Amino acid sequence: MSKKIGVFVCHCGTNISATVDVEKVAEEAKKNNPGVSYTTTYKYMCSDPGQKLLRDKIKEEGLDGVVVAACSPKMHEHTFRNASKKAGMNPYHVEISNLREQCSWVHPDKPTGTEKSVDLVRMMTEKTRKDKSLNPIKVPVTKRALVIGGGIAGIQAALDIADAGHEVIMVEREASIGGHMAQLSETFPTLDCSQCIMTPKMVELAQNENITLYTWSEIEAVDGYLGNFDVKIRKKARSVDLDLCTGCSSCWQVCPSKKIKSEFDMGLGKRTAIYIPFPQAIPSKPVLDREHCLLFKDARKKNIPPNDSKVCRKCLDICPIAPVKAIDYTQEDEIITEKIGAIVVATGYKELDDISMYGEYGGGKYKDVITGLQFERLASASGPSEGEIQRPSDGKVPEIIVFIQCVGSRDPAKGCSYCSKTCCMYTAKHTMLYKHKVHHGHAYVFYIDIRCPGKGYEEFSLRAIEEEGATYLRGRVSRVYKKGDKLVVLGADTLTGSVVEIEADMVVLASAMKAQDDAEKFAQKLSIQYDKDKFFSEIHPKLKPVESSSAGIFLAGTCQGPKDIPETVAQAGAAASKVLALLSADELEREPVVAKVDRLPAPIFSTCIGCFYCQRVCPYGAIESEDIKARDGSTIKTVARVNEGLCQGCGLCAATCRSKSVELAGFNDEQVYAEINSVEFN
Amino acid sequence: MSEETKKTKIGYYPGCAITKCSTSEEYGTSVLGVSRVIGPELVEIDDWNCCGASSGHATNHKLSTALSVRNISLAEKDGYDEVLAPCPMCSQRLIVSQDDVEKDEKLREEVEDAIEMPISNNVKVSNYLEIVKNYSMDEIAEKQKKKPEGLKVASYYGCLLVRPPKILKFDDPEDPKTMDEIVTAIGAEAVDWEFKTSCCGGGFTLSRTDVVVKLTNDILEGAADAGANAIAVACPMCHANLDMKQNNIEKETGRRFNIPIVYISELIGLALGLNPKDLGMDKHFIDTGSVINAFSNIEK
Amino acid sequence: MSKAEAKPENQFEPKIIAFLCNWCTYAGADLAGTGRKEYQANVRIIKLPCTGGIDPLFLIKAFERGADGILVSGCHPGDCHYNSGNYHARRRWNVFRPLLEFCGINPDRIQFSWISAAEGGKWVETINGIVDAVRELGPFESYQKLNTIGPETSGGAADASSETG
Amino acid sequence: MKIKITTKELTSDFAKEVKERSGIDVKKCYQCGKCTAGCPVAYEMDYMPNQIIRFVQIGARKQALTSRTIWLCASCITCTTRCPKEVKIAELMDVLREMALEEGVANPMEKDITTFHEAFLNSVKKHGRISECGMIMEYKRKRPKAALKSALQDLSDGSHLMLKGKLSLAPHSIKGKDSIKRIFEKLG
Repeated sequence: MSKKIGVFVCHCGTNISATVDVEKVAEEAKKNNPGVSYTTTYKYMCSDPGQKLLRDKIKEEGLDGVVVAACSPKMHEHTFRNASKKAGMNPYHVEISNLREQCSWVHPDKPTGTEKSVDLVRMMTEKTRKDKSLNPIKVPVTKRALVIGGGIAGIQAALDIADAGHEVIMVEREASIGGHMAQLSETFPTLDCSQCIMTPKMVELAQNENITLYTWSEIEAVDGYLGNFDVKIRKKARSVDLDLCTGCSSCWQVCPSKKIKSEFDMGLGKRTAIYIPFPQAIPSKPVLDREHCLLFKDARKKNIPPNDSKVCRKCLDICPIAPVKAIDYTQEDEIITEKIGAIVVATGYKELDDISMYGEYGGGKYKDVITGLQFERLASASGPSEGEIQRPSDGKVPEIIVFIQCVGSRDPAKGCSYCSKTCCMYTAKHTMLYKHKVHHGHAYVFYIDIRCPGKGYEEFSLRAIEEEGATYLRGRVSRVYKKGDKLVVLGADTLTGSVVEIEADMVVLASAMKAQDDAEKFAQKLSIQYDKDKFFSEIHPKLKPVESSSAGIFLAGTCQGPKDIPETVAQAGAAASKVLALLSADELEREPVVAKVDRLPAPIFSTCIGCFYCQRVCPYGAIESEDIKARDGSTIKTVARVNEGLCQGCGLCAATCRSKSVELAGFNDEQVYAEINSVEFN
Repeated sequence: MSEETKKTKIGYYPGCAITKCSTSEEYGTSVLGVSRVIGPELVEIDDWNCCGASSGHATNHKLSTALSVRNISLAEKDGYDEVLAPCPMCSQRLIVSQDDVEKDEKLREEVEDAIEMPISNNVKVSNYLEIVKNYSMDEIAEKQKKKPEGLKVASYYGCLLVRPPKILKFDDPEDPKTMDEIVTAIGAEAVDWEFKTSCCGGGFTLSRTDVVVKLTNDILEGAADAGANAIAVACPMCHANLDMKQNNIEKETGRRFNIPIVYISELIGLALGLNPKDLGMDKHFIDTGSVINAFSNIEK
Repeated sequence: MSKAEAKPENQFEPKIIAFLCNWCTYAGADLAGTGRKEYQANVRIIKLPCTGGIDPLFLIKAFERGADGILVSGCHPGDCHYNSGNYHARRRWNVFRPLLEFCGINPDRIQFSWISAAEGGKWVETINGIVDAVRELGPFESYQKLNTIGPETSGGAADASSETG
Repeated sequence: MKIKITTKELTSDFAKEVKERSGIDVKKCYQCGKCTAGCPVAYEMDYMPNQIIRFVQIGARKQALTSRTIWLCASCITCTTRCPKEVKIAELMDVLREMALEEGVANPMEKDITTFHEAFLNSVKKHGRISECGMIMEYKRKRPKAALKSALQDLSDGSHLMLKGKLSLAPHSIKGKDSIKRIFEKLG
């Protein structure tokens, strides 16, 4: 019965061995512990020869339990379990002692680190002693993917998956797909028109038969697990029947509310209440903005159903569709449920647009202090000024324009501590767009560092300086204030050690890329992790860059952190390939870390008393009730049973159970007590 | 009721600059005069000392902290839980010193040893604008007798009322509004301008007059460009620099601003119908007649 | 106290058992390591999938075995990998704390905290905080005394080694 | 200017010394220059505020402590308020001034300013409060040139002040003078 346990202590080069006496740890593991029949140390346990050593020793020494004292189990638990499996041992008899992340890297004093390591190894040895053989659970896979977000990341991922022959559901919360990329005027470092490369992809997506598109829709809830998600989608009331509407444009042409700030134009342009966000929108069918629509305003004021209001029905009246009009004021939100196998999250970023926090720059106070994305709209041929660079305040062409980099970025005091990565490049681009349109104008850029480590990027930013004549000043701006119709910019040039005062006509703030306002809530809906800046976390920064912390949910684009278009597209492709790998299997294996209610021989059958407290606490509805029946069909007792397919292995039921009838595989009471008991106390 | 009255008795720390017979006595006179009409009741802290001002913190941090904290401990001893220091140099030094000893145990011990009193830090130190806003806005509306006509006031806050913002926690450091609200409340026009919190040169009045002349020139120009015909202040140093240096500026640049610089307390006093002379308005360098004459009785 | 300052001789070094959830705090502790953030070495971690799966008896057991302090740490409210596990843990803790007090155990010996996978710094602060606090309280002796009177309940090779300690 | 770095020149870590003394961590500064950009007195300084921080960062002790800049800082705290890295720059100037005085290396070009501070604190030491006349007289006695420079202005300012009864000749002394003296003895 007593196990033969092998302990393998890894040096990790010198990462562990520099501050932990690995030989002593191996030696101590054996001392006073008859269960440990073999110990060794090795330079790199995770290397091929290291894994071979493990396999060989399992066979030679007849080990039926293994402790690898190495890095965090999050790094290589899987590696060592696989290796053991190859050697014919059940992989769930392998435990990892975390000597690197939680010991050698944080305790530089060698005796201290060694003493702790000895403890850590002993804890895992004792746990291993109680390990039981487990087998992976097989689950079927729904061969359909969900892509959340219809920006360039989502579009790329959806197309890649659909082109490989799988069904894709795309959910976009705005009225059209396209995201931020559709708003950009030109793109760096090639200066090709953003919409020219974007719109064909949008059309391709709309026409792809494998893709179902839900715009003006949001994710309501995600349940289930890898391969078998149940996703509830809220189709927000659009007031327009997409099947009937032909996008003829009559309705938004007659709409009398014409002065609503256009979100797509970053508040610089105007739109109607029934509108399409931009001419190339997909679908090219309008949405009715109920907040601003006169009819709905009137209905709210009078507290009557919108259909009873007679204030304005111009859009409905003019709609040429017959016999049933495409406009429907009574439409309500609709919830639809889809079965999904894998999910790509591509929800994008939000530009720091609340620049009022930069009072020293007159943010939010002066109309001619604008953000980078606003400048994109100004420079865009489809923008509010049809591509002419004009001051929002009076339409004047600015002769001196000042760009301030790192607004919100690299600013732990007010904004975010990180670098937004794209601003150096887009500011260089902005100076060029400006110089191309205003030949006699002067562009000044205040920067702290110029960061452009991409292909062709360095050359691009130098072109702005050397060929296009932008003047770069190394320093930050402290204050922008109004003097007559000029904006006085008070900055520094640290290279000459002087204060620089520029009387400018317009100021552009290269504002930071931030996580979406509701990123936190959204992450909680999907049970995925996010970082301190509310960007979604990948599980390994280098080796698993598109995997979220929840199996089957992948990340693409700027929802994971600031990045530019090429990087976004590459990541979207990577996420798509991960989805495809998943969908290519008919069955998936899942970690067998699930709960189980005990079953015993008659006459006890189970120690479960049928209180079903476990059912109340289970977040997944995985606890069912089972009638244990006598031969005559009469019920002897009703007890709890865990549905392995639904159980996610949190252990809530086990901790709640009063009769100790539920155990969580891999973390049962015996194992935990063994760990506690093995700690050496004073 | 009793709790409320207890709350409105506030320890008064005038500081050196605004006591009787000092350079800026009219600030103190008007603050006290106004408080007699609209409250809250101000009682001078017994035996207060100089906070050390800029010379203190510029050359000796511990000394400066001890000098400031001694006054807070005195106020505590007298049983006040709030202290008004109308001079922002004083209020800022007091609050920052409070914060310093709060965060630095060692410093606290040294200071306690030096001032021979315990520090408990339960006293809230307030500037004059805070006191007016928190206690007297309704009273002003109730007891106002006069209203100004055509008075356009640029509210000038200077440095020490708002900076450092993380410690002082008073108003928006880039675009404060409290004084503008008071100005508006008494019926004058608060002009929006750009130099609300620009530095006037502060303590360099004597030692680097040239710096003060340049900085005050910028501020006065900003106020004039915004169309102000008076500048309201709540700081004796701002007042001294803006009021006294207009002559020097004229000598150097040839431009004569002739903008009266008035304390916000004087403006409130005028609105309450107090005698301008009792408010000390005859003690200014730039004649305040235009401001005084802008006020006339409210017809009831 | 926290960093590599010279330790006074014979300073009491408490042993703290930390029950961590796999997703947030355990990953946060890993992140502290990746960032090479130094902290005191008095903590032994027991990893579970979720703080909601911690049976209060685990904590009692740890005290009984001689732990001087205990840390329970999981995901921030709303961030639980299992949606609601940490809320259950919090509720259990609210009931458990008065029970501890009732038993005569100073509740300061147990800390409950939220540390996310991104908060390596907070992990270090929390550990140094609890180690300093428990060091101040001194060794936890009541249960050990009890343990020597009553019959030996726990088994395993660890007992043999604990005699040497 | 040349900054020489040898083991002899740089025996101590200046930045660390400053941090231990004041808690101000200049290593956090990434030299964006926002402090300089917003400094109202920068135009008069021999080194820009960000350069002073740089001196401390790289251990150029002499350059930092002998600069005129530290004396010209008006303590308006605009720099600290706007610093994106929350470096307390204005407060750093206080520390450097203190150190310069302790080491006797304060820049002689700004003697007007140091003498003013001295005269101011002497008055506080004597009376517990400021005696303006006494202070101004001490200042003028010690800095006759400065006095001469602004003699004209004094005539207009000072006499005007006295005329209006605002400049008192008698010192304002407090009861607890002795306790103030003891504070100066312990910390001065």
